[in-house]
Amino acid sequence: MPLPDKTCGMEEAISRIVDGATVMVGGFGVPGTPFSLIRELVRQGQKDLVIVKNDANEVGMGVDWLLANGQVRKLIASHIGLNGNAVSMMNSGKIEVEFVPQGLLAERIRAAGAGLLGVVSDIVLDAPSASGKTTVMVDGMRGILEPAIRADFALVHAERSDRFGNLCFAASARNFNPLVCMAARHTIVEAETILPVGAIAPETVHTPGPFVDAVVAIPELLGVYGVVER
Amino acid sequence: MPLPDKTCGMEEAISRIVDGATVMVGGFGVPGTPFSLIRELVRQGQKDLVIVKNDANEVGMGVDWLLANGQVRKLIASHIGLNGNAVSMMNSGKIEVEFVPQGLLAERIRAAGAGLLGVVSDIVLDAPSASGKTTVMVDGMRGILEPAIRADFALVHAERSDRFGNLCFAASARNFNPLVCMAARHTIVEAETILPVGAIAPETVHTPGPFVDAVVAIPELLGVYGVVER
Amino acid sequence: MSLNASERMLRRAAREIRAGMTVNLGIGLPTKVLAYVPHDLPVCLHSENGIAGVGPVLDRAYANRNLIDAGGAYVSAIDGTSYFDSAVSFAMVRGGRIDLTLLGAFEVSGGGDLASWIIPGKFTPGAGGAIELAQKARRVAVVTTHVDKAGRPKIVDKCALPLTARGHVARIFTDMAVIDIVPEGPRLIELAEGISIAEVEAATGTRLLVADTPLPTF
Amino acid sequence: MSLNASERMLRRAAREIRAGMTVNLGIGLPTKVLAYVPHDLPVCLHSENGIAGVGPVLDRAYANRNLIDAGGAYVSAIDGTSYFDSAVSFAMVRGGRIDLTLLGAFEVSGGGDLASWIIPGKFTPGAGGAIELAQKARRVAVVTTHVDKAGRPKIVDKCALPLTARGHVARIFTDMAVIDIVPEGPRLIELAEGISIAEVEAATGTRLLVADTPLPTF
Repeated sequence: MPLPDKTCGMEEAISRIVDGATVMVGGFGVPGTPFSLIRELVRQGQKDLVIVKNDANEVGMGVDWLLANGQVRKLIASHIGLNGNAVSMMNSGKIEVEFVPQGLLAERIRAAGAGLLGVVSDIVLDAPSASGKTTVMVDGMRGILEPAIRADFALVHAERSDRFGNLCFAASARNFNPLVCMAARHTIVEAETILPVGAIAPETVHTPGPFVDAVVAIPELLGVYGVVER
Repeated sequence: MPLPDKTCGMEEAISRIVDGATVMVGGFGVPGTPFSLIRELVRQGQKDLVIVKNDANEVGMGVDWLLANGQVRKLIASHIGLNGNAVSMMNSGKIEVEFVPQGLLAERIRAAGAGLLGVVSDIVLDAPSASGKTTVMVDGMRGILEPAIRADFALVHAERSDRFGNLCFAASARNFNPLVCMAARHTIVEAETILPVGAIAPETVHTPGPFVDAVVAIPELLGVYGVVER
Repeated sequence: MSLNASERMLRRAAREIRAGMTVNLGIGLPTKVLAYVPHDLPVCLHSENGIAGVGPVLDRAYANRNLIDAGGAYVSAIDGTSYFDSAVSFAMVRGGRIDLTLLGAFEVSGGGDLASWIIPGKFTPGAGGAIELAQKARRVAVVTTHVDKAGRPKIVDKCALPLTARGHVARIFTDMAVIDIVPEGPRLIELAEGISIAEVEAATGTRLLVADTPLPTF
Repeated sequence: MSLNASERMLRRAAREIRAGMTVNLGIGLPTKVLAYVPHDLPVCLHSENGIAGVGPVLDRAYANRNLIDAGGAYVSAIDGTSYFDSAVSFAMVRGGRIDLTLLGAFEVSGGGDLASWIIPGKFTPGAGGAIELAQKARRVAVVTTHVDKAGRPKIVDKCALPLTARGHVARIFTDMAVIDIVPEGPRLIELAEGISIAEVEAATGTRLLVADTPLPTF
């Protein structure tokens, strides 16, 4: 039996996203950020989105396009220090921002992907947002209950995908991408190269196809994917 | 800066294991079971071990050698149906067996590896052993607290390792190996091939070197590693 | 169970597998369903130990010592196969990425309860992966003989054995019938050729809902 | 801080990095320590976004667009580098596989508390990975100027800012001194060349333990 073909047009894939959806976005800084999918989401203009991403990219890039276009109601992130716009919008109340330490963000996203309700950690966040957390005892140790972070959609950038959605990520562009693939109800992948099924060696697959719903070709590798000049 | 060299003699590596230790063992059936490390552990004869492994192998193989040699006090496993000796020893009270559903076993081992106290799942085990579990509410859903399963040592079989301990596993021999690598305080790997550092492409590493403490060469690939004739 | 009846059950169960699905087949009868799935149907088979895109079982002479499925069969890779660790494999299961699982059963209740993993005092091998599959696959169907070797019904009012999953079975395929579990109870929806409703009712340990209209056969 | 004093601080801090360690270096001064580590010392550098075996920073002209460290620098691969996802990366951190982290600081207390991630109302970029590193690395050392730009002590009795980690700092390297956090409090263990104990005490916002015997200099 052949494996299913999940290739899909960019416009159709993004059109599945509805107003008010929670959308997870891969990437840490530039590497692994699905700029082309985000650009299409800006073009289509879905509103009131909750965006879950490690960072808010930089001004004039990626998540910042969504912020500038007024499409984001809330941002769940670990660090937005490289995007002054995002910090300003947070401070002026234009967007809500929930900060989660980076590894806990990764783990809470993964927990959703693993069908768990949450994880118990002993990482203490010294911030007002941490005061409402539930504590539990596990084997005589006090831990903090960290709920899974789920999403309706995930937007992912892969270096290579086969038509079934087996994914390979380049270098540090892997980061949150395999995790958001798992955690969303519907995962949309943009790939720099789309290969026939069978072209990726089974041992070298980073994200297995069953976690992927749509594979979209990138029409052109925009300049924003390149090395950032500062 | 070069990466550290973790190659180590078989006898020395296993001699670090002390009586009463909790030892996690990779493998699902034959693939990925570190038979050579287990054989050395049998030769050295450490006692009162708690073994954590998906299964008990089959009679005359791997974990069964430890059982037959009276080295095991307790076995934490998901399924021991292919080893009649293990079932008999359990029924006659010669060993204690704790059953954990397979995916929860994997997840609780991984939780230890991720430095978590535990995870919260909604998988219900209809067995007397499940009655003592703590339930917690997460985002309005009732979940069951599943504590992390930690170990003092992990025994791992890799197809390839470089001298730093970057590991690659063959096909379905991956199974629990990457998880036990993470969860033990001290991880000992037997590798079919030990390569110079730099011989494994960075994107293709399954278990990164920092999770590994000792890399041991296999003197010969015993027959037990082969296809099982039934 | 005649060979013919068994074959028809498997062929009927195979129609449960649809294009695009990721499917996990339990050991025993469910695995045998595979022979009746069209060869060109795009489907991804999952194995709990960490394989997506499981290929055909190989003869021992051609087997890869490192490639078995969760039942211990020496399987093969196909175009697009991937391997992953057991935590990722069950993330797929619990995370809702298994569209369908076909499982065997000791008992199934009219409410969709499944008992398949333990017979206290007799068969106590451990849970393996069945519990998570039965509780978390998006759709759970059972493939089983209608009665056990002693002729006792396997579809019962209430399971006597410890449960694998409570209320998750959506459909039961047997050598006599196809039964859907609906909110009102177990509903007889198809009959094996040559089997009457009365015969099914006599071989079933719980009261079946039966439509007034004629039932399709398989 | 004179260039010379800064260099000596970095050179001294570099001696904290020993053969065989897996090490994570925070952005800023800690990263600069690297220039003073012997080139042949076997050490594995970790970056939070998912790299073990981080290689040298590259000039933009030679940069790989897909290879940055957690500080956004374009780094390189070396023999034995591996890449992994962010959950695995922090499994390494929380699971105790980072032997040492060197971190910057806004404030460090005599009890080993560290404040480094937020200045309420002024600097609120989010926690990033610092909190988990500071709470979970096997050994945490701080590299910082002894006083801030306004000349105020950074080593204090009690941190005024929200904490990154409570009581986890084991050692502080500054341009004036090396201070160990021991159960009895902060202990002055080394002096920068040309700096007196009295000068260190005057620049420190908490009482230091000082041995009667002469202190080594660096």
